[in-house]
Order: sequence, then structure tokens, then C-alpha cells
Amino acid sequence: MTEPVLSIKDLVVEFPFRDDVFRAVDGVSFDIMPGEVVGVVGESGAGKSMTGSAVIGLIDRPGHIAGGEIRLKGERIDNLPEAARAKLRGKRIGMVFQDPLTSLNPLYTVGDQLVETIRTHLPVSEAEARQKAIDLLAEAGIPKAAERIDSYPHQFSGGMRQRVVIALAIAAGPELIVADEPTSALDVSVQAQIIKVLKKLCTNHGAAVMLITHDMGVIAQTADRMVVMHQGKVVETGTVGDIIRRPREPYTIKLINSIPTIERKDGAATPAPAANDDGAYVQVKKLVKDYEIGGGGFLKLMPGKVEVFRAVNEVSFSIEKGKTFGLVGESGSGKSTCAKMIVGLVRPTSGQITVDGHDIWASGAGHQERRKRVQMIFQDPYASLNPRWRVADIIAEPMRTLGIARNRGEVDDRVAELLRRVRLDPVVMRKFPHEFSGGQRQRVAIARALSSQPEFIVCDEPTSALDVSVQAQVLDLMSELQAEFGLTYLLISHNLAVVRQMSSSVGVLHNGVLVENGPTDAIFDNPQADYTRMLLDAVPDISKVA
Amino acid sequence: MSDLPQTTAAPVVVPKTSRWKMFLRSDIVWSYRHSPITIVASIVALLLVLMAIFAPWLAPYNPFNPATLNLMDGFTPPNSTSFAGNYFALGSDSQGRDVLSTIMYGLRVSLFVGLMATLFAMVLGVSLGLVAGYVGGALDAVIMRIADVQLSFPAILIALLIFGIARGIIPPNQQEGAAVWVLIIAIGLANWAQFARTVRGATMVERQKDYVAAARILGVNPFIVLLRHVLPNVTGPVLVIGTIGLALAIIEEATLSFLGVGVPPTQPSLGTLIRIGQQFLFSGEWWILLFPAITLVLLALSVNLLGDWLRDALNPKLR
Amino acid sequence: MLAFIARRLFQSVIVMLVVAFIAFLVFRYVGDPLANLLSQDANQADYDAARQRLGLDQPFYIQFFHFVGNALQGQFGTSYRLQQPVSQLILERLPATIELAVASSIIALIGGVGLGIYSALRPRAISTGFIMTASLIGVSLPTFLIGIGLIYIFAVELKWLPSFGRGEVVQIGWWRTGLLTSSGLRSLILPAITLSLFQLTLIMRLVRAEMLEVMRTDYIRFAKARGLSKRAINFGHALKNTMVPVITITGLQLGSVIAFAIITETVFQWPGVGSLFVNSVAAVDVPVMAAYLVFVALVFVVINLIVDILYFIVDPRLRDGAKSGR
Amino acid sequence: ETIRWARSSDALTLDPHSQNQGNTHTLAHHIYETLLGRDNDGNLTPRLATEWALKEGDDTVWVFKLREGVKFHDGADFTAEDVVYSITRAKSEFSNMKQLHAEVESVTAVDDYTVEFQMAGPSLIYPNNLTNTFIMDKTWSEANDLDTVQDFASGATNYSVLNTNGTGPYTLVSREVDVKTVLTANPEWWGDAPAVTDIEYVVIADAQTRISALLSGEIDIVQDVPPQDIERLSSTEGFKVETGPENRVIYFGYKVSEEPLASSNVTDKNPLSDPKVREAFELALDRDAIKQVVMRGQSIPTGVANPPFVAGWTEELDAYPAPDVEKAKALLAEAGYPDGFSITLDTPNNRYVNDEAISTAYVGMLGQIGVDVTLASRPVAEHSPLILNGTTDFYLLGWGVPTFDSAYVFNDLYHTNDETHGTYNPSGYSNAEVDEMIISLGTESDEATRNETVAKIWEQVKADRVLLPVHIQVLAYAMRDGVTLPVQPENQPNMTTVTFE
Ligand SMILES: Nc1ncnc2c1ncn2[C@@H]1O[C@H](COP(=O)(O)OP(=O)(O)OP(=O)(O)O)[C@@H](O)[C@H]1O
Ligand SMILES: Nc1ncnc2c1ncn2[C@@H]1O[C@H](COP(=O)(O)OP(=O)(O)OP(=O)(O)O)[C@@H](O)[C@H]1O
Ligand SMILES: [Mg+2]
Ligand SMILES: [Mg+2]
Repeated sequence: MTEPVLSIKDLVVEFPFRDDVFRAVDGVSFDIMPGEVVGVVGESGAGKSMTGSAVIGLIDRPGHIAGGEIRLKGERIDNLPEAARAKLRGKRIGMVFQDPLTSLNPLYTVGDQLVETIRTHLPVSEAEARQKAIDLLAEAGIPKAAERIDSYPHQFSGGMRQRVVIALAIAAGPELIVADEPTSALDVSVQAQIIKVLKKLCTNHGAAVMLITHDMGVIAQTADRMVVMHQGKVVETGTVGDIIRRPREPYTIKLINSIPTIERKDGAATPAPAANDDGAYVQVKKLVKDYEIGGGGFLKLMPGKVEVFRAVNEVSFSIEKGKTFGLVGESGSGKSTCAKMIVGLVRPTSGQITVDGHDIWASGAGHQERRKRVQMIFQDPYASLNPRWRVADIIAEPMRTLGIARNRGEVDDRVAELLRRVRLDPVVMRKFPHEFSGGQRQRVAIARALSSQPEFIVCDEPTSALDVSVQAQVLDLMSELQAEFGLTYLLISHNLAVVRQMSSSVGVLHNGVLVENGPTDAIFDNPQADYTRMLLDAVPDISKVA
Repeated sequence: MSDLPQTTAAPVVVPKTSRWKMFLRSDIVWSYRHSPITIVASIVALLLVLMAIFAPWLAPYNPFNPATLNLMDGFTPPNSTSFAGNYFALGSDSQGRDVLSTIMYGLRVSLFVGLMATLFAMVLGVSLGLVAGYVGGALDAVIMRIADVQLSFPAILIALLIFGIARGIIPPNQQEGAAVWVLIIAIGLANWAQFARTVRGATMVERQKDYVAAARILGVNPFIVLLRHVLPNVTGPVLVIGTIGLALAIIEEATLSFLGVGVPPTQPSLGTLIRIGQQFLFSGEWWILLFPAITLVLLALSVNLLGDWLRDALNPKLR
Repeated sequence: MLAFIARRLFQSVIVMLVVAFIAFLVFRYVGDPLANLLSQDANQADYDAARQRLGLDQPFYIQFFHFVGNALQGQFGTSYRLQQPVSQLILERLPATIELAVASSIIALIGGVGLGIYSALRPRAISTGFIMTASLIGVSLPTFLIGIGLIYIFAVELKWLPSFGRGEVVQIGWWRTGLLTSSGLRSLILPAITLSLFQLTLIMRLVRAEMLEVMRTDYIRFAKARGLSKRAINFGHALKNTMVPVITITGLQLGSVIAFAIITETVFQWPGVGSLFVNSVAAVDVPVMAAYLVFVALVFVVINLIVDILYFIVDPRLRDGAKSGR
Repeated sequence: ETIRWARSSDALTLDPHSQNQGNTHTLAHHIYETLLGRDNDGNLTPRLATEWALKEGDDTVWVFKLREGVKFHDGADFTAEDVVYSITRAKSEFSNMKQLHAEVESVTAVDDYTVEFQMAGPSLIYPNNLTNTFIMDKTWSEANDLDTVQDFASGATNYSVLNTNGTGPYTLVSREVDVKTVLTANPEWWGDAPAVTDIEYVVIADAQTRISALLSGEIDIVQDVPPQDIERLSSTEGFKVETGPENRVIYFGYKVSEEPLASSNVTDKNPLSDPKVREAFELALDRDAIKQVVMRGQSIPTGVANPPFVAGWTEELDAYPAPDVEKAKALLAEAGYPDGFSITLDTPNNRYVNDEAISTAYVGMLGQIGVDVTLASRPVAEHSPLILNGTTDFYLLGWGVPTFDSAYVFNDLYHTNDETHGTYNPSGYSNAEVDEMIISLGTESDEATRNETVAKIWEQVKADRVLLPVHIQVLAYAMRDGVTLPVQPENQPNMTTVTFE
């Protein structure tokens, strides 16, 4: 019988909160065996990270472990004094955080940070430590590690930085690695590589991995067993295959069901007609956006040449009335820039956008009319609602600005109606945004978008800040509204599954260029461009579970 | 956040609580109640402000009315009666003015100058900061460069300069009436840059936020966007700087008055009182210096403490 | 980096010109220098003659032109009050101010950074609460009161330290230093403390705030997770990152120490440029005042430049990334 | 013994003729010497001149007999040529001393030790003008290119600004302008060797710092002691204060012409042009209260704008009325201002002893008769122009009389303000009769007649209430025990007069 590397029993983490006590983790128990990858899933706030923090002993004050025990190789560690716990960190338990951009100290070279860590834990000389650091980097998949070791973090890309973070976590050969959302800040393509590295490392070193994530796809591809958490409690534990195929608890079932799949949805979306039809409702023609870079501030007062970065390069597509066009592409490919030009936020360098035959960027009369037609739903429901305004005022702003409704009673009636449409009780009118959950806020945002009675709505990552379960509700609502009012959507997402589920045709952006464009099924089933193929391959999907 | 609405149509139930109750439950009230030093500071500040506001009714004498003064009351020690038969709790000064009353009236002047100067700096700094942060580009560069220049000179130096200009521009016989306003403008102009910098930073952050984009999509006038959307969201830091700036303005006023370029000595502020009192440090009339000095420090300290608390209460991350 | 510094220099020139202009403009209005220059029984004709000799009757922009032209050659004219070339006066007084400023900067830096670190590392200790409250008293006490208080206690009552001046000075080349004699060093203590208190407080609060901020960042959390020693985390990682913003503000603060010295030098009769300025203001000694303002601007510009260079040394992101806008 | 001596501001220059200013002369008197000196009672004393008299039979020529065997610091002999050179230099263009010698037509050396001054007319009081005109060595001056006096106003400089060669009791060792000047005794000096062998003269502008320095033992003698500190210092063990009247009167002046005042709420006429109002102003002024409280007893209240040292001063003139608020109010009502009126009082705040406090106190006193006064307090550099340009309605000023003669007061304070006279008379007071009498003083050869005229003028201007005198300023020098420096009425203390115990 092998002893579990990590054994958690009835763990309780509490936050004393004013006069109250808040239980972030409430009686969690599970084990991790050597060489095993255990995935911890659950929606945001379920207590996943807190469990990880408890294991490594880094719970932020005033949080503290209020009960239960944590054992490492049978040895109880949760009640050790701080100094003794600190000795475990790095040496016996390694940790990988979500964001590679902020996990490394920007002022030290990658090598310095590695050598420092190695020498803290192992009795080696400077030179030996450096050699080991190079080896580690190479192992984590940094090409030409010996040359890159003296680089600063900012000279690495996000994916490379995350590899460095992983190298740091395994530097001292820990028995357990806690990885808290190690890939959620990365593009799908990079994410796939990191997952591979992580998996390879744990087989090579025989380390146990606790993989925290809310992405079921990642779990499906990486983990052996999984733990489903909900509101601080473990809902279900078992092998990944078992749980995904045969979830037992209602919560797990709901979670699994709300995951969109990239597989073709039966009966969904009719094939769209050919692109660039001149009669289409929305037409985007040869859209270009150049950004001036470098030399801000005072330099602008001086003459001289300006460097230009082309964020969007001659993008053209069109959308049928009442249909959804999905725009995909990795981070920085120019999706949001396109969206901003289409809604009239960013002036295009060249190109034309027409909605129902009206040029969005034409000056002169009818400006307001055009404004009315196009609306936008944003990615972050926290930032898209003015925190100082009441919900009623937020939703009423478009009506007031565009003169759709003027007197108070009328405005209130309309706001109430809109709230009902997005399935919110009208009494919430008097609340402030921070009093809502993320999903509810996104509903408010949708209500605001509907308030000007638009026909065309641009949705820039409308659900990427939301949990899968909430995402499903918002997407459903969007579909319902589309059916109800014949809305036209431009849906921007890096989540291919979402796009596949929602849109009738798709465009793939890469470095500002539209590399592919056509009916959804055609592109997903039979991609033409290499880039599209690469994107599709990289998507982790629960259906790929072994 | 952690509760999952069971059906998509689930209505959100709003508990009907009064605003007052919500205010009492808010973070800011909580952190106030749990900071004894802040409570003391606010009580001291409040007392001083009340003393200033109600000076005409509370003060035993009116030191700003020369007609009521009797020179023979001069230099009466605290808690005693002068030759002329008047009682002085905190003693009297070289002009026979009651120190307690001059402090009350002086507080009025100091607070008025401090508040108005801070308000002026605030309005100026916030407007420039909003514009710089929102419009960006060359305008931003120019405004911020001016702010840099301003910040590189200590406020006192700038205030001295502005005072100098004003003295040159205003005809001599109107200078005294204008002195308070000149002080206000001088101190205000010496302190706007802090506001501008902070507001600019905050505006640049807010400007990026999607709620601003949402308003812009509607074609809302940029001025309205700034005023109605951005401004309310930068009030936190402005309030904090405002409070600390107030303490600073009060000290600056005192220092200027100490250097002899402040309000007229017949209507002394705390700083003028200290300047006058300082002459009597060695001659044994310590009360003329000590009491105004203590009042000034108490005022500045309590306002600073409040500002410090506000900074933490509003945003633990704020510097 | 050279381009960056060149750009900075260009900005600095503009700043200097603006300051020169303001200096000039302002002082034209401060009062009538002639009132002090001419004797009690000078008459109107004497006044007109003197005004003409001084060029005070010329249009203001011509006066400004002359001013800038001469300033570029280090010529600020002759002090109305002291009848010496202003540049010579300032050079003569400069060592005193610099020694005072440097001494108080050192006190402010060591004290400020030390206390800031201490209070950031022990955010909940009683001693920290005490330091924080005391520091607020530090910013609530006007400098002149601190000076008066220190003189009263340490010079008049206790007679431990001198109350004014620089004590014995030693001439080394054109530099007159008080650092080599015991009386010179003793004379430095009170003014240096007075001048440093405000800056010390500011630096301390700044370091504390920055450090607390840095301590919350992911890389510190990650450094902890890597098992680094407390020392390495606090002083290697946290402190170095704290330094980036601290350098800017501290640089500017130390720059203003020189100008802040006005009040301290006045109270302690310290023979530096600050007291020179104050005495000149009272006497409407325009050339000295203008030169002083330009001098302060120069100090600011130089310090800014040093700060920028320090930035480059401390923050690798700036070294090659100075251009990329992302 | 070494004396460390502190005062509030430094000499402006060491060129002896460039500035006619107290501080400058004080330092110069230690290095250079004048033909005549003045004792602490204000009487002329021999110095480089041992005798002086009008030439027999010609009352336009003054004859001076010079001291023999005097040497300059560089070893050169002092002779009549040096006097001729120095007086000529003092009369030259940039000299600030030239007004004092305006009546001199020429100076000639009769022999090595006799000089004659040819005056433009009879000039009885001329020797009084010589007490601050220093004698330089002709050879040294010419060698160092000093024929032209330093043009102070235009910022010129010359060798003598920082270098000296006098005949005086001390020689210059080092000088750091505005900070510290070191002098050491001149062993060759003709007088008795002074007790003070070395002088460290330091400038400490702030009064409290100055006193602190004395108290902490860093300084032996402090000039410009604030009156409020006198008592404390004299009662502190180890210190004492010497006091004595200065040859300087402090007074209020106002516009007396018909034009309405710029700062008053009475806009159609000038209330102060009514002598009744001016009388009310005087009755409101409680000079004794100011002396007792503001000046801490350190002043001599007076009813005439003339210090007692000055010829022409009399006890009758000096008398002043007791304050009478009721009567003052009645007078105001009579003049048509039963509710008073408003006016701005301009005061310097760094020139005279407690100048601002005196004004503040008077503002209170005027308040009691219903006159609402705004006090405008400024440094003297800003205050003086108001008076010179006549842009003040009501002001405080002090007047010292270096010649100890009333004519000096009349010329600048009472004569109609014109090109050459009345420079400090912004009041608009213009009395042809008085003007004529003032002018006649310059050339009057008969002493009795002259004195009579002086008395007449005083009587007239006092009756006209042109100025409102407050008091004679009292000087105070503080020093440590064991040192005594007597007060000099022109505030020109000389370290040769210091005695040690
Ligand atoms: N410092 C803190 N103070 C108070 N509550 C906290 C703190 N940190 C976390 N919590 C709360 O603890 C609960 C669990 O948080 P945890 O970070 O473990 O969630 P998670 O499952 O990792 O969510 P996510 O997927 O969003 O990272 C949440 O309700 C969170 O609000
Ligand atoms: N204001 C700007 N100035 C300069 N460059 C910009 C600006 N805004 C965006 N860019 C650049 O344009 C490119 C496209 O940005 P965009 O925001 O459209 O990407 P995206 O596809 O939406 O990415 P993400 O998925 O991360 O949101 C990026 O490289 C970005 O750095
Ligand atoms: Mg988490
Ligand atoms: Mg985007």
C-alpha cells in the first residue's frame, strides 16, 4: 500500500468577517497518491484556491485553518509553526500560480530567480545551481535555455514565463505540486503546451499534482482523478472518466451539462449563405486600424516619424439579419479592435462599416439614428457598469441620451420591462451593480444594450468572465432574445466551443488578418487555414477524455 | 457570487433596508467605529470646526473688532485678570486681545483659507486631471509637464511667488481686503498638481473601462461622460488628497503668515498668531505662542488622521 | 537610453525656460528695489537716474531677453543688496546649503526607508502604530515650529548644541566646509534634523505603502511558495521592487529639500542660498531671487535626470523596453 | 579680548562713500575714521580733525586742523591731501554722501595738516555733516582705481567693496558678506589701545535666533534687541542690557490735502484735511499705553517729530495731550463724521522696533473713536515706495537725524514735495511760508536768527498737525556680564568703547 503524498481531512478555512465568520472551505477531504494528477474543479468562489493555499500554508490574513488536518507523506503539516512550514515550501511542495505575468519578479533575471531558489533548498555551489537552472528550463521546454537564462521575465512571452514558473516550482524536486489555474491566463494554443509540460514533468519526477481549475476541458486532458467543489464543500470525487460520463450529484450534472462542446450541435444553425453578400445587413469592408506606438507625451509635441502597428489588416465580412457571426482568434489578434470600430468607438484607419446600409462612420445628420442601431455587450460585467450608478439609471441612459423616452414614468416602465426581459425582477432597479453576481450583472448589461432598441449587438467576450454554469444561462438568454426580436449578433470569443454553439458563420483572425471566413460547420469540420487547424487542435475538450 | 440561480427566470429579491441602515452597515462606518484614534481625531476636528464657526457667539471677546480692545489688557497670563479688570482664560497677547478668542477667530481664518484653497486646488486639479486623463496626447503632456514643474517647487516657494505677483498687480490700498483671497489662490495654485496627477491616473484607468465605452457608443457628449461617469468614480482618491491637502494648506497658510506674507495682523490667522507669539518666547509670555501653536498642530493632526483613515477605509491599496 | 536622456534634456530646457520666465515675471512685480538702494534723502531725479542705469525703464521683454542671455553664461548680474555678482554669491553660499541638504537627505533616507520597512513588515505591531501616529505629527508640525522648539530645548535650555550658523569652517578650494570641525558638525545637527523631519515622514509613509503593496503582489506570494527565506523575500524581492516608485518621489522630495531649506535656514541663520533668498525677498533683490529660482529649477532638472538614470539601473524593463508601447 | 557681536543685517558695502546707511557706517567706523566724531550725548568730538572753526572774516569757509602722526593701515601717512581727495570723492557722482556736502564748493589743502572748505554760502551747521564721511588714502585709492565711487544702484563693484585701508582702530581680517566679518586691532592706531582686540561681527536676521545665540553663549553682544526680551535678559543671570534713546522719531503721517482718500469710504472729500479730525486722531492715540505695553517701557513718547538730541527741540514742543476718547468722538462728530469713516493704515513690519505692533495698537485705538482702519503690513522694501510715490493715505514711518539739526527734518518731511525737497512728504502739505523759512535755513549765517526760524517752523507745523509723532525709539544692546557696550544714539556702537570687567 503506498501512502498518499497529500492527505486532506475535514479541512475548514475560515475568514472572520466583522462580526461574522465566513467559511471558505468547509470540511474538505481528499488524498493524492504519488505520481497522480488530481483535478480540483468547481465554479468561482467554490474554495478551490483556498484549499491550495491551505496546503502550502499561505492563506492571507485574517483567514486561517479552523479545523481538519493536512498531511504530507503522513506527516501532519497544518499545525506546524510558520518557520517549519516555510521550510516545506519549494522543497517539498511546489506551487504554480495562475498568472505567469505577475508571478515573476520583474527586476531579476530568470536565472537569478532560479539560482536563488535552488540554492535556498539544495547545498550546491553557484555554478552548479546555474547548470541545474539551465537543465530545468530546458526540461520545462524553453528552447536554447543556456542563452535565455539571463533574460528578464519581460523578455519572455506569457507561455515561456509560465514554463519558468513551473521550472521554479519543481526546482527542488518537490513531492507535491499545487497548480492553481496554471493555464487560464494563456491562449488555448499555449495552454495545450503547458499542460503537456506539466504532465511530462510529473511522470518524469513522480511528483503528485493538485491541479486547480474551473476548466473541465483541462481536467479531462490532464487529470487522473477529480474533486468537484461547490460552496466550500466537496460534492463528488472519482476518476475523471467516471465523473464526466456518469456524474451523480445534481451539482456535478449541471456543471457538466453547461459546458459547451466544440462538437457539432445537432439541429443547430443552418448553413449561412456565401460571405460578403452585398445585401447583407451588416457589412465590413477592408477594415484597417493602425496604432501609433512609442513616444507618448511630450514627444508628440515634436515633429518626427511615428512608428505604426497594424492591429487590424483589411478585414472584410458580412452578417445576415437575425444571424450570429462568430469572430475567433487568440489574444491580441485584433478581435476587440474590430468590435470597437464597428460600434463606433475607435475610428478606423481605412475601410467601411455599414449597418442596414448606413455608414457607421459617416459624419453629419442621422448620427443618432445610426447610434441607435448598434449596441455592445462587454466582456467584464464588473467594469462595464458604472459602479456609482443605480441599475435603473444605467439601463435608462441610452433611452435618455437617444431621446427614446423622456418622462420619468415612461422611463421607469421601460426599464422594468427590460429587466423582466433579461429575467430580472424589476425591484432591483434601485440597486447598485456591486450588489449583483457576475451573471446578473451581465443581464443588466444586456438590458442596457437592449434599451436603445438596437437591431445589431456586438458581443465582445460576453461570457469569458463568467463561470461555465452562468455562461450557459447568459448564452441561452442571448439566443432567446435573438429569436424574440430578430437581433443580429457579432460574437467575439476565444472560446471556440461557445462560438460553435452560437453562431451561424465564423471568421478566424490571426495577427489582424482574417485568415478564414465562412459557415460555422464548414470551418469547424473542415478547416482550410493552418492556423484554424492549430486552434481547433489545441482546444481541450471533455469529449476527449480518455 | 457563490449562489447559482436555479432557473433563468429567478427573480432577484431585494431586501428592503433603509439607506441609513445600509450606511451604518457600510465598510466605512465599520472601519470608523473600529479605529479609536480616528474617533478621537474626528471629535477634535469637529470641536475645532465648531469653535471656528461659532466663534462670534462662543468667544468671550471679539478680537477682530479693534474698538473693543484695551491695550492695557496686554500680556495678561492665562487664567488671570488684567489691570483693566478683564478675565482671560488663556491669557492675552501684546495687543490686549484674549488669546482664547483670537484662537477661535484665527481658526476661522485658517480654516476658511485652508478650505477655500483646497477647494480651489481641487476644482482646478480635478478638472485639469480629468481633461488630461481623458483627452490624453499633447494636451495631457502639457498639463502634466506643468504639474511636474509645480511639484518640483515646494508649495511655499510657489505661494510666495504668487503672493508677490498679486502684490504687484493689486493696487496698494486694496491689497489688505484681497489678502485672504490672494492667499487662497496662492495656496490653491501651489497644491493643484497633486489632484491633477491622481485624477489623471484614475481617469486613465476609468476611461479604459467598458462603462465609459458603453456611454461613448451612445454618442454621449464627452463632457457629460467626464462629469457623470468618470468624476463620481474618482472621488475616492480626491477626497483623500483633499483631506490631507487641507491639513497641508492650513500649515502652508501658517508658514506664509509666519514669513509675514499672510493675512493682516489685525485679523490674525493661527500662523500670524504664532508669528506674533514667537516674539515673546524668551520674554516669558509663553502662552501667546503656545496655545495657537497647539491649536494649529491639533487641527493639522486631526485632519491628517482623518485623511489617513479615509485613505485606508476607501481603498486599502491606495497610497 | 541616450535617446531617452536626450528627450529628458529637451524637456528640461523647456522647464528651465518656463521657470526663468516666471522668475523674471514675478520679480518684476514684487516691489521697488530702488527704495532700498538709494539713501533716505535721495530725490526723484536720483530715482529716475538709477532706474535708467539698471535698465528698469526698458520694456519687460527686453529685460527678459537680457536676463536669459546672461543666465546662459552664468551671469545673473549683481545683487542689489550685497553688491556682489550673484553667481559668486550663490557659489559661496552653495556649500552650506548642499551640506545641510545632503545631511538631512541622509537622515531622511535612512530614517524614512528604515522606518518604512520596519512598519511595513510589522503592520500590526504596536510600535508600528506608534510610528505611524508619530509620523502624522511629523507632517502636522510646521517646520518653523520644529526649528523654534529644537533651538529652545537644545540650545537655550540644555545648551548642548549651537543655535545658529555653521560653526568653524574650513576652506578647501572654493568649497567652505563645516564637516571637518567639531563645532561645524555640532552646528549641523539641529538644522539637519529640522529639515529632514518632513521628508523623513513622507519617505517613510511612501516606503511603507509601496512595500505593503508589493507584499501583496503575486511574485512575493510566489517567492514565499518557492520557500525563499524571509530575508531574501523582504530585502531582496520586496525592497527592490519598492524602490522603483520610491526613487521617483524620493528624488523629487530630496530636490525640494534644497528649496525647503528656506525656512530652516532662516530659523537657524544657516548661511546658505535659502537664507540668501529670504533676505533678498525682503530687500526685493531681484537678481538674487531670479537666480535662486533658476537654481532650484536646475536642481530639479538634475535630480530628475539622476532619477531617470537610476530607473534604468533598477528596472530592466526600461532598459530595452523603453520604446514598446505595450 | 575677542568680542562676538551680532546684529540683524550686514553692512551693504565697505566702500565708505557708496552708501549713507547706518549698518554700513557702523562697520566702517571701525576701519576708517571721519574728521569729526560724535559722543553719546550727540556732541561733536575731534577725530582726524583736532580743531575746526569758520575762517576769520569769512563765514563761508570752514578751516580744519588735522591730527598729526596718523598712519593708514598700509603704513602711509595721513595728510591734508587725503582729506581733499576723500571729500572730493564723497561729492562725486555715485556717492551717496554727496547731499551732505552739497554746499561745499571746494576743498583745499593749506598745508599738510590744514584744510579749508569753501562753502557756497554761510553754512553754520556744516561740521555736523562730517561725522559719517570717511577719509581714504589718496595714494592707495588711486593705485586701486577708486576715484569713482561704487555705483551701488547699478550693481557695480570696485576694489574697496571688499578691501580696506583706513586709519581706524581695527583692520579687516576676513569678510563673508551677510554672514561674518572678522576684524583685529590696529596696533598703530593713534588712540588708546582698545580693550577689544578682535571682533567677530556676525549677521543673524531672526530676532529669536539672535537672542538664542546670546543665551547659549555663542555671542557676546547683540544689537537690535526686541523690547519684550529686555526684561527677561536683564533678569537672566549672566546677561545685561544697555538701553538709551536713539536719535530717531516714530510717527504717523496722513494725507492732509483736499483730494479724497483712495482707501476711505468717504469718497467726496478727505476727512483728514479737516484739522478737527486730525486732532481727534491725536486724542485717540494713547502714547503711554503704547510705551507701557507694546514697547515694554522702552520708548520716550513725544509730541514732536524731532528727537531731543536735535537742535530745535524744546520741552513745550515735546508735550502731548492726554488721550481723550470722548473728546475725540465729539470732534469727529463736529467735523461731520459721527459714525467715523474707514481708512487703510500702511505699516512696515521689519524696519523699526515693533513697527507693526505699534500700528496694530493704534488701529484698536482709532476703532474706539469709530474710525475703521484696515492695517496693511509690508516689509520696508514694499512700504517705502508707497511713501515715495505718494500712494498712501495713512502710514507709519521713522526718521533719524544724522546731522542733529532740524533742517534735516524740515527738508524731507515738511517742505512741499517737489523735485529737490519733501521727498518723504506724501501728505500734500504745502505751506509757502514754511517752505520759504526752510530754504532760508540753509544759508542763514546768524545762529540766533536761524534758531528763531527753526522754532517758528516747528510751532507752525505742530499747529498744522502735519505729522502725528508717537515716540522716540529706544535702543537696546544686550550682552553677557563682564562686557559693557554703551548705547550710541545713532545706533553706531563702537567696539573701542567696550569695557571688560
Ligand atoms: N482574503 C479573503 N478575504 C475574505 N474572503 C476571501 C478571501 N480570499 C478568498 N475569499 C473567499 O473565499 C471563498 C473561496 O475563495 P477561493 O479563492 O478559494 O475560490 P476559487 O474556488 O479559487 O475561485 P476562483 O475560481 O474564482 O479562483 C470565496 O467566496 C472568496 O470570496
Ligand atoms: N490603443 C492601442 N494602442 C496601441 N496598440 C493597441 C491599442 N489597442 C490595442 N492595441 C494592439 O492591437 C492588437 C489587437 O488588440 P485587440 O484588443 O483587438 O486584441 P483581441 O483580439 O481583442 O485580444 P484579447 O483576446 O486579448 O482581448 C494588440 O496587439 C494590441 O496590443
Ligand atoms: Mg482561485
Ligand atoms: Mg479583446
